[in-house]
Amino acid sequence: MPVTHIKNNFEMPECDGDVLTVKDLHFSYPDGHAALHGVSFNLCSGDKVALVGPNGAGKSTLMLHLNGILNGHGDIEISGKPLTRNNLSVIRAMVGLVFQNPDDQLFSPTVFEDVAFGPLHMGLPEADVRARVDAALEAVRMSSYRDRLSHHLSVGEKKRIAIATVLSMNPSLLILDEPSAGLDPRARRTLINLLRELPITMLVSTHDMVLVKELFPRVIVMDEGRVVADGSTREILENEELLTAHGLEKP
Amino acid sequence: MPVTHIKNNFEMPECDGDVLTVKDLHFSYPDGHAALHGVSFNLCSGDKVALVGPNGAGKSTLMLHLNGILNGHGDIEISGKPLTRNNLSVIRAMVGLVFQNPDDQLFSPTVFEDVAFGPLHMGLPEADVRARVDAALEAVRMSSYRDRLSHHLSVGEKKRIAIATVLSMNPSLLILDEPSAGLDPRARRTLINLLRELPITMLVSTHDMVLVKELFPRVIVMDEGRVVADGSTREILENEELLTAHGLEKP
Amino acid sequence: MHFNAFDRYHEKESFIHRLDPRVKAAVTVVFIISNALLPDGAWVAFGFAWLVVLLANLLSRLGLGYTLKRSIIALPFALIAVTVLFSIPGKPLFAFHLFMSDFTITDAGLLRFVSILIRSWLSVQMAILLVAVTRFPDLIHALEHLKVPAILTTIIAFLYRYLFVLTDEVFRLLRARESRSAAAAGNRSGGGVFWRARVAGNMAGQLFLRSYERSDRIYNAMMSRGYSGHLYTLNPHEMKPGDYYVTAFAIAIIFIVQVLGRL
Amino acid sequence: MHFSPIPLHIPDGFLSIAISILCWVITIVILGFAVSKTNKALGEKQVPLMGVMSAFIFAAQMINFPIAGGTSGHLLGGALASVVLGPWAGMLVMTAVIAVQALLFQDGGLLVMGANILNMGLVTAAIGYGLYRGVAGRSKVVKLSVVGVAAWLSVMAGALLTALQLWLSSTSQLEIVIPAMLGVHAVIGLGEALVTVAALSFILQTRPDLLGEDSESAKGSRNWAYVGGAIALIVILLSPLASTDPDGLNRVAMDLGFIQTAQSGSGPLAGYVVPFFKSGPVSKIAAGLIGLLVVGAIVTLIGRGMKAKSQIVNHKSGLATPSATASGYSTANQKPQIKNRKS
Ligand SMILES: Nc1ncnc2c1ncn2[C@@H]1O[C@H](COP(=O)(O)OP(=O)(O)OP(=O)(O)O)[C@@H](O)[C@H]1O
Ligand SMILES: Nc1ncnc2c1ncn2[C@@H]1O[C@H](COP(=O)(O)OP(=O)(O)OP(=O)(O)O)[C@@H](O)[C@H]1O
Ligand SMILES: [Mg+2]
Ligand SMILES: [Mg+2]
Repeated sequence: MPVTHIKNNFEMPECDGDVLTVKDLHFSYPDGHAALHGVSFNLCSGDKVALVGPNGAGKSTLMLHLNGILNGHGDIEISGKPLTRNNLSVIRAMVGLVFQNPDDQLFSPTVFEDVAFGPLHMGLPEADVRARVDAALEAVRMSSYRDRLSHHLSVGEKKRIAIATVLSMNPSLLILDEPSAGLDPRARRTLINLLRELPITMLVSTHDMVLVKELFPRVIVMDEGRVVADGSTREILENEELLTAHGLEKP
Repeated sequence: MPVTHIKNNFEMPECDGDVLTVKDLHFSYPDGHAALHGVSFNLCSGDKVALVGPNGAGKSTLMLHLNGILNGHGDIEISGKPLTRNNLSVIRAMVGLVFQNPDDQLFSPTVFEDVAFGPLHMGLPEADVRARVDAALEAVRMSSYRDRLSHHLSVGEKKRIAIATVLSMNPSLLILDEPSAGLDPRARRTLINLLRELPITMLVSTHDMVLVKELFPRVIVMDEGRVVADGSTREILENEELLTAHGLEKP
Repeated sequence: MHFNAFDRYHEKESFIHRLDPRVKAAVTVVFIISNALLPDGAWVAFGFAWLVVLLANLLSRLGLGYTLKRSIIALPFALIAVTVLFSIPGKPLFAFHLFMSDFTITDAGLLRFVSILIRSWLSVQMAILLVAVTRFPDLIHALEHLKVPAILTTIIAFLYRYLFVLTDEVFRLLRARESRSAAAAGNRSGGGVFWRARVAGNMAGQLFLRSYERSDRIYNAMMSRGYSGHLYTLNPHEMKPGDYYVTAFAIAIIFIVQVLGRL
Repeated sequence: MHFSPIPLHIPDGFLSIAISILCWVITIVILGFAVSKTNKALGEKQVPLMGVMSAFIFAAQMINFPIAGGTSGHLLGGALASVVLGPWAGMLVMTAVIAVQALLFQDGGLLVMGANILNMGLVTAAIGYGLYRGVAGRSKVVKLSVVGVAAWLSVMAGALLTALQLWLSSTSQLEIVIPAMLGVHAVIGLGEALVTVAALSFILQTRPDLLGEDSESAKGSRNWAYVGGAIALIVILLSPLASTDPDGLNRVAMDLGFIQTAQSGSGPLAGYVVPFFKSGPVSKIAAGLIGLLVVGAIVTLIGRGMKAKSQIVNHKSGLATPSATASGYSTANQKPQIKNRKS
């Protein structure tokens, strides 16, 4: 289907201490499917940015690049450090990636083991690991769930634990792939409040335009492997032409 | 959590030729959890009704009763036929149940085989089976997908094929459990248009209040295993007290 | 399918629940070995061993009959041992004629048959008790401590975690198939047996692909959190004095069972 | 809920201790190979892949299909697992499944788990993979039909082994248990074959890359074809022989020294294990020695218990000292407060 690539004429946020810089990122899957065609953008400390776009736009693919799980052509810098094969493990500690399905993220039998997985694999001493687990569970308000079995949790609870599993690594950038999918309104509300409170830079992909409007001052719109708009949420949500061209809807 | 059971004071739709009657349905899961406490309602030919309510309200449980996969106490009649163990398989041909996750519904390698499962199981002759498959695919606008592999379709496409798998059984009542979950706005729009066009009585459970507002003249609200409201969408969506009491949000 | 239908752990407060899982696993295995070592017809020892099981039930606060009620699962297999009733020479107790052959139950045969059943039944009860008082993740840790190769214990941990997710998927698949298994009035429904088998195979194939792709996503999630081929776990268990004492006590009891069996 | 309607999971009590231990030894040796081979072959992805695959086998065993008269067929999975994952990984996956079935659901005993793993996990994987490997590079139809035969034979081999183990334990009579087990499993194996073939053809159709030239399953050694073929041949030759001429097998077993006193009633091999308790002065001495050993073990355990008590006290005070908070990764702009927590 033809897609109008509207030129991006929204004001770009200014910033000095960049948390993330992506420059001209290209990527094709092994089967030849080109999923990213030159993606560039910046994130600044404290930014909360929504990443929207239709199915297949390349949002998840982009996110998998930000901590080096996929490896395209182009430059990625996290807090000034270029992402290379050598500092992969340092970068992975700085970028916390939360996947869409919490069942894929919570692979250990108990909540404690899952939240401890990241710190343990960073090689921290036991006491630190325990402290970080406690702090991360505290941050998502799930301290009392420490010794629960993961499969006994509801979707909303699993989601929050999934966020804790990366918070325990003290990331400087939090990346969430469709966090509100499959939640009922009540659980969704809890999640929104949680994300609002967390004092971390975050990039969140979503189809949930209400979430975008409520939570994010800035939106990046992707379609067909390109960034087609990047600017203030208020302006972008007003631009119906842009939205419909990229399969989006006003909330 | 305490739930206010607001008395149902909305006008009930009148009808003569009932497609579905549910009377005082009770059900507890084997582990003792009582999921339905006396559910009653009617559907008339041509009705399109939304079933809403918070997680755990019992919507899915109710739907599983309507073609006899679960077996509670109470009376269910489909087009005047009582649902009993003896006429179970005939009832199943009349009630088409589409589950939330299309991957559960599509278990054959090709689209054709999946859509043909129902008619084949009914023991129809081959020519009939082919005719029905073609008609069902036509109805969901997917005729050209006949020989594709289901596994490689997008979620929205899978959803439409899943609907075709029950349409091919010529049901007189279509029941959909959260059809719009996980779809992006474009696919959701396509689905809404499809559901609007299908000339079949349908009962659709959903958390998507925009969908409810756009598509369904009538809403049934469930909470804690009970029908707490049943009436015209316009009136129910106006009643903020009712909505918030049952964890719902105005679209 | 509800989430905890598979859990065998029975939440209760008791010192047996709090024992180190290694102790519980080891004692269970020793008890089962002891049963296997008891000679046929050691009624006193069998009785004493059952008292031990009952006592363990009581001490775990599960109620006297907890394991008894759940122990019938081993019964169907008893069929396989029925032949010893007739095959061991001894004093004939009872004879009958069936399918053109004569069968004679001997006293020695009966003795052996009943002994086999009792051994099995005692062992099953102890195994039931083990998982009723030990959370499965703890049991996996116990296996780690008991030197089961890490690759196996991690596979088992993953199996336990995804058992619930994948059986849910299976139940939803089966449910979807069931809801479309209809009949048209007057037609012979159901399809041929080969077709039905193929549908089941397709479902297994579908489940395989979904599981395979899930393992990719899990691998991504693990890598994002620093995994690079080696798994580290915290060792949450430590033998306390009571654990040693209970082990000693249990071994003494089992030794008494053995002595009783040979008097 | 009972999840394995197959009479292959032997519970505790039905095998003599000698047979149980013998099977454990064989199983552990084979698994040892499997562990070292998969560590080399699969790399870091092996853990999630094999973990989820074992959950898959467990779950797939619940997919049933009605055959006739209220009976239904379903998958066991040994052949399928080894064909898609390769032989060694397939064995480990089946081992995990059988272990969880025994540990969590008491489906099969603990002492006899070695036998159950051998019968249902190792032999099935060896035949399944071996025959499949034997036709590597042939057409899809050939592959699928061979897999079908292999799946059927794998079930038959498991049944045959089970029957032999039961007989050697004096739990069943050979001339009854062999035809009974093989008869029942001939039908069960048919279900296994049909479902395995259908599942595999589904995978070949939708993700042929998973079974292609670079897949794990293609990398198994050519020798598997001989191993699988040999086991298959044994099953094919031994089954009819054993069912028509059990006396012959009895005689062989006797010649090999397996059967001492079938009359004694406590099992042919039981004779090796506890003979000295029955009578004679040697037995008295042996019993006394064992008694001493047990008492020694108990005393040691109590001693360790006391030692552990003092250690725990030390350990606790050790934890209370401020521990290292150094981390090379604390680049975060905000840090959750790190509290020291007593363990
Ligand atoms: N493993 C893969 N191999 C080949 N192509 C892939 C793979 N994963 C994704 N793609 C393709 O790459 C494109 C981008 O996919 P991606 O998952 O990044 O989209 P998305 O924006 O996250 O969509 P959604 O909103 O559905 O999550 C799609 O066309 C998709 O089909
Ligand atoms: N198999 C089961 N065993 C026991 N309890 C169950 C089972 N399935 C569902 N329940 C419980 O029954 C209640 C009703 O569940 P149901 O799935 O019908 O809710 P729902 O309205 O469909 O919710 P959702 O919006 O999340 O789909 C819930 O409390 C749920 O926990
Ligand atoms: Mg995505
Ligand atoms: Mg539901």
